[in-house]
Amino acid sequence: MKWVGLIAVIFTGGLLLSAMDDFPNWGDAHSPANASPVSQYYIEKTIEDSGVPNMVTAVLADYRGYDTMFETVVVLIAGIAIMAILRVMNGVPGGARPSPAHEIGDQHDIIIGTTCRLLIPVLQLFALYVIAHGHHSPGGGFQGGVILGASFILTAIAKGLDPALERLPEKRYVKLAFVGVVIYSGFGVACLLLGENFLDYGVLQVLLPTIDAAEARSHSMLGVEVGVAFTVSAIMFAIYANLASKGELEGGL
Amino acid sequence: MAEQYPIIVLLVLLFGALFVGLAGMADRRVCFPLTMTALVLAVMVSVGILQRVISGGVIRYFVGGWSRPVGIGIELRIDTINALVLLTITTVGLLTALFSFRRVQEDKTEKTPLFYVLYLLLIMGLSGMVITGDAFNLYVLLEVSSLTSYALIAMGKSRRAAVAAFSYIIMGTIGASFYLLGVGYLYLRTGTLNMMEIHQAILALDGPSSTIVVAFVLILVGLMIKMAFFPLFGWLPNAYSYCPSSTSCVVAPLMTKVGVYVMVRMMLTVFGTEWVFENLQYTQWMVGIAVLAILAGSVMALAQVELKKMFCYLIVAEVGYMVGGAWMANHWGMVGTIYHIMGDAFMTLCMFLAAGIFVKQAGVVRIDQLDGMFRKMPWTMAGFVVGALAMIGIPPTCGFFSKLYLIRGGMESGHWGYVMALLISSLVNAVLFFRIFEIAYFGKKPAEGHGHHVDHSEESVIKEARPSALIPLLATAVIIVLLGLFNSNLVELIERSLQGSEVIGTRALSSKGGLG
Amino acid sequence: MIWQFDIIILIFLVITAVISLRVKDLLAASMVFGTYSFLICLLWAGMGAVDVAFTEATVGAGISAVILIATVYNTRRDSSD
Amino acid sequence: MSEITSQYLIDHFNFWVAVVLMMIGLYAMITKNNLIKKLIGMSIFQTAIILFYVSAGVKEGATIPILEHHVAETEQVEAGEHAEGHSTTKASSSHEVHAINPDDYSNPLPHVLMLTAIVVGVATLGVALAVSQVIYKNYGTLEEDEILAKIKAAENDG
Amino acid sequence: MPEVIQTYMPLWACLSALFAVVPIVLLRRETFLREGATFVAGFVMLGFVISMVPEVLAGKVLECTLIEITADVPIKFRVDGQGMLFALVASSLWIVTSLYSVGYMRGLKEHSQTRFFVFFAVSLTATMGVAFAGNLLTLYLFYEMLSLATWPLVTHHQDKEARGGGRKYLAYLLGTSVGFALPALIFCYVKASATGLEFSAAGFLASTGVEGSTALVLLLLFTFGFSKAGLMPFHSWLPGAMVAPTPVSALLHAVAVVKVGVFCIIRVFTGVFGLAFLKELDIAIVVSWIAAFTVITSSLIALTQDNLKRRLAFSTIGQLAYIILGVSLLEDRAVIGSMAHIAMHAVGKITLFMCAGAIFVATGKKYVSQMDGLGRKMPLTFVAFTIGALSVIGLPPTGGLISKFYLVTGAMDAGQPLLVTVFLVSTLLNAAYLLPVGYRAFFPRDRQLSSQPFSWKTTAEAPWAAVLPLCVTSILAIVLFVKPQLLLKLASLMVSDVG
Repeated sequence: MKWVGLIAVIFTGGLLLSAMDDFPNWGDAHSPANASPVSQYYIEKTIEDSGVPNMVTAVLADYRGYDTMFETVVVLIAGIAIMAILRVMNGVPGGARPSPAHEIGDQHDIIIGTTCRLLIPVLQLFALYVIAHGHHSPGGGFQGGVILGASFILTAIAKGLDPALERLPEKRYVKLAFVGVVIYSGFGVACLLLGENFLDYGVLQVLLPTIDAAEARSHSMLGVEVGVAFTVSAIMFAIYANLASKGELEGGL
Repeated sequence: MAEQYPIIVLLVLLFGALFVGLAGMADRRVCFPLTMTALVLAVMVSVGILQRVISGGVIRYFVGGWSRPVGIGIELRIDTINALVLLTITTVGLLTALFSFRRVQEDKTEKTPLFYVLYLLLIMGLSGMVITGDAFNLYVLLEVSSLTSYALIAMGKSRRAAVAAFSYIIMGTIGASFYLLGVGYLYLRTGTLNMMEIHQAILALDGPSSTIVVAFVLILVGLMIKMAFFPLFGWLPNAYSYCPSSTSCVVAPLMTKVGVYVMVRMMLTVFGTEWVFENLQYTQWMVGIAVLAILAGSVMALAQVELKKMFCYLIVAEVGYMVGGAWMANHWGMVGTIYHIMGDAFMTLCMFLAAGIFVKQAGVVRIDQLDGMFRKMPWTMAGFVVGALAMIGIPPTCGFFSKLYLIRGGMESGHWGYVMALLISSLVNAVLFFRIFEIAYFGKKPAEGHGHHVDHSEESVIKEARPSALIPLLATAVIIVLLGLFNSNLVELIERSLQGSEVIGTRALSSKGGLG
Repeated sequence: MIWQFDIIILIFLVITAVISLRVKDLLAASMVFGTYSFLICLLWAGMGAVDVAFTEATVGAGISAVILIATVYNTRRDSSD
Repeated sequence: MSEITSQYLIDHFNFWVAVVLMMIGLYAMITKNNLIKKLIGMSIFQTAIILFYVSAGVKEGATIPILEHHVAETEQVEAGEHAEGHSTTKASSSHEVHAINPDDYSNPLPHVLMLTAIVVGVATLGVALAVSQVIYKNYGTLEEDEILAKIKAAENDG
Repeated sequence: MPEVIQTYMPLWACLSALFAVVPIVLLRRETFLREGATFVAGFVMLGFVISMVPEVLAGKVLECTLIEITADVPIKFRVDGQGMLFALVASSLWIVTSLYSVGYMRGLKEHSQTRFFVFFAVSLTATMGVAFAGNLLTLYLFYEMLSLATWPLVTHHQDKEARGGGRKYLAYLLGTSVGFALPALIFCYVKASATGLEFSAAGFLASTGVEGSTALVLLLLFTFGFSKAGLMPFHSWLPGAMVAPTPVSALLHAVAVVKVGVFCIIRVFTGVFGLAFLKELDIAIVVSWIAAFTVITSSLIALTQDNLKRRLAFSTIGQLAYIILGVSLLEDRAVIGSMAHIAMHAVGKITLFMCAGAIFVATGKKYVSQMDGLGRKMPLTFVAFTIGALSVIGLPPTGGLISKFYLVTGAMDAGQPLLVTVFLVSTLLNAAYLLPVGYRAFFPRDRQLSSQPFSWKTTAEAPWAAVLPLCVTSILAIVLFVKPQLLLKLASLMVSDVG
């Protein structure tokens, strides 16, 4: 196997490198990728189209929002998949062998506990900031959602899984995850129902007469980011909770 | 509403999954009706799409309305070939969902909603892959379908299911990553992700570009892993044979076929056949490997004692058929390949449905346990026989006609090795299936079976499958025959699509006519 | 970005990647993998891909490392390679 | 430094390292015996691909793809005026004043794509870890050779 | 060009047997009605066939195009003299055999009779389809259908021997058809799809410029591909398939299956290549010699067989080779002889098989050496046997003489004295292996047996349902000697059609 692997790797590496002299120079602003009308368009017209300074957010949630919707679905699938694979249901014991004795996390340290108590609210606040401020600074639904999920994970690490699950029980996080995707695709369907193509947020201005198309786009982007954050935070916690407890959702690390 | 069909077919499946997830958690009984509703709607919409494409030509749908400049948004692009494959996918999905009815409820009750969510998202991922016109979006949907299939396979009750799923994850990730890397290389050189735009950019390139060649090779290798092409098929037999029946019935017919379809799409639309066949001199190599794939798959299938494993190796051989056909640089080879994508999906479905029924009703895993099946389950066997005849290539099933077109392509382009391999594999299939028939037909001889009183005792032992399992099987058998009977209509559609302006850059496919 | 700095990070990246794959203790490997994620996140921030860097910092260095450790904790810590 | 080194090393150093990392990851995925190690290799492979993409979007001397605040504000005002005139038309009109020079900002598209890729990567990792926990539950080990040996033993028994 | 009539008659003729499957299955409990359904279907089919005879005799061609199943090539039926002759033989003998199988199956209390009759009917549909096929694809389609439909019949006994025989049967038939005939078919499709692969007197390959070794390979692929014709070296499925119940052997291995094989080969000669084109190519002589070899070898093997059915099987191989030899001579009279021999041999051989079956039903004896003196117990059977034997050998007063006469004169026309000798020698061999059976039955070597006085009261014939058909066919063999005109007219129609 080692030899097969080595040969495959050398062959693949050679293949990848063989095209290297055909590459544009590093940092070349006029390489086909950088100078293509597509990326020029994003840089020049984002503001005009939606007034969002962070082009990455604009491209993510608007121009290529279709991709992002499926990206959210991928996250959802990951959570559902882990539950489908690992979750021990029906009260059937998992049959897992007792794990070897570990030192980590067995005792809940007072220092860790206190730190977490101080940290977690800040973390959650920061997560909301990241979600909401994705238009103007790095961040958005994914990053914020992960941080939000991480705050629950931190709870679980510091206090054990059960207290964390009290705050975010299984039924709730599964629902949240689905609702997140519903929010995202709901924005798309709303556009569809108003007679435009899927995810064409501009048309949503008819719902709020005081705004124009660009603003409608901007607000819709925030909306879908919130949907993303719902799914991502719920699923990140779900992944951790299942993996840490071998699918039993008890005990944990 | 009709112009929104391309997105609606996906949304129906997506919302089906979401509702199953939300409502199914509360009440498990709504899962199945919701799933069926979503799939029936999806089939209806795909029929609508097909009609629209046939009458009105290519559908271009710009998600978010970002149509100009092309490539800033994501485009869904449906020509006749996509529409046919889309219809195949949704139909297979519907039939298998029906088949899964009791099974899932009996298997893992608590996980029923999860199963259906994953199932619908798998069908959605595959459908999305087929209709998208964006190279990166294809990757995302590829991952959607891969992740769901990993999970569905790992849900198998067999101890080995998890091991099989793990190696599938590793191989599948390598494949998908290669595809992603290939798209990256393409992007580096062309600056766009829209398939048509990439094609234009490749045409506009001055001089050969090693980046594009490497991109093509990477995408090809990635897809070869995904479609289990020789010699990268090691993950397939375990993954498909240890998963639950209702999973194998949807994964086995669709995953590899969609892989082949994406390869064909890459060759036709993204790179263009002129570039693929004239710039790269890979034709001989690829057809050669396809021959090896066919022979290896057939020989390995002969050596199997387990029913599902045998079918898995037959899939490997069938993938060889299609890759060889696509790479012959020949009109009829391509037509045969596209036709075979559809035909083989239903043939494989038929095989796995029958295998699922055998496992369920009679606990049959190995071929030699099949004795007396003709008497015990005549209807199941009837459906199975039709599928088997199609695999062998007996007219008027679709298997015969795809072989006819593929062999014609092979003869016209002078790939005699491929023609031979196809015939040998037909013979091997004949041996395989008649071995099964023989066992299933003879069974144990009735002790004193004389006169017509035997007829009564024969019926008393019938242990036929439930209608929810039988209907999909028989429907598949009917579809197999219908695909065969109406193959000229289908081929006409495919030809029109290949020759017309729908699929660009097919001029390099040598035209119809005499032997080359 | 200062290219020397860039190159140093790249070299460290390769080193951490190799270490995380060679260390026999899986917990240590997961930790080193977290370091790797952090380094690559720095690199991206340097290259102007702030959103990617942010995501990698939360997902790669955060969640990935945590779920790896969770799995290691639930299975075995030692490995043969 | 000679031209060749400059062309092959400096100009493409990121690509070089990306390829090296990819190969490290790929090699680990194929040859490592421990399933967790395989998955770490997988993650390295995926991040290396992301590195590759991001490197493709870099522009020398360009800044992050977020418009500076004052530029953004002036633009927004202009865009607002513009939108008042043609409230329904989208972006296709010619905008006379180009205060934004595309060369000043990194290419945002690869970043967007790679956000997706990162998320896909962690999703795959999570599923794979779940599967490996099931494997551990079934076979009591995560070493590939031991698992295969146990499978073979089970096959010989039954 | 002969006048063409569009009609669905050939389709109905073909499907009438298939429709019989439904009542047969539905009436599976009522054996009497079930068999009645078989008979009704038989007569309906014969009715359809006969109703088309006058038009065919008037030199018209009946056509019916179903769906265009692949690009350019439809599923098409076409009734000409050749097909009509074959259809007539097959459909009329089906009725006889049905009657016989009722007697046989009931006599032996066989199991799974419903299945037997179902597949029997399906086989007949396939046979009709081959007879009326209008193009090569349709021909191939029904050819394969026949192979599959007869497999359950061959393996009817479901024991080890049947399993082995069935395996061999399928291996040979499917192996050759997929391995040889299918590539040849696809080659034709590639070359001449514009002609729709339709059989025509001039041959659709004639205009495609196939020549030399390619043409020879193609011809051999077809000849061996349709291995139901039992040409050596692909003959050994035929003796193996004799494990089937005798009615199956009788109808399928004396009439339907093997004759479908030779009929296909004749179609290839006359419709695909065209006699004129073959003459021009000068390649058919290869087939002639293969056939000649088969004739002599199989006759010699038949001499050594003690099992009566096996002996008859080898005899069949020889007789089939006669037919192929005849058509490969490319002479008008030889071709007429070939076609006529299909009918003559069918009538003769079916008589012989039914006699063998009747003997088995009545006495359980399978071997020639056991049949000493049986003639006194079963006089009717053995008289019929002798008449059948005479017909197969080609002696008066039986129809076999006529077809053999045409074959021999055709060989002379072709200027092949060596082949004439082959015909004559094989006739002697035929006599040597067939006549002793009847002789020993009536004049046993054991004096004790022969000294017993004959009396009708001591006879122990098989059930009437088994004896009646063989009497009918033996009388038919004599009738065909006296009145062969219809057959000859149909056979020569096709030559004039060809010429």
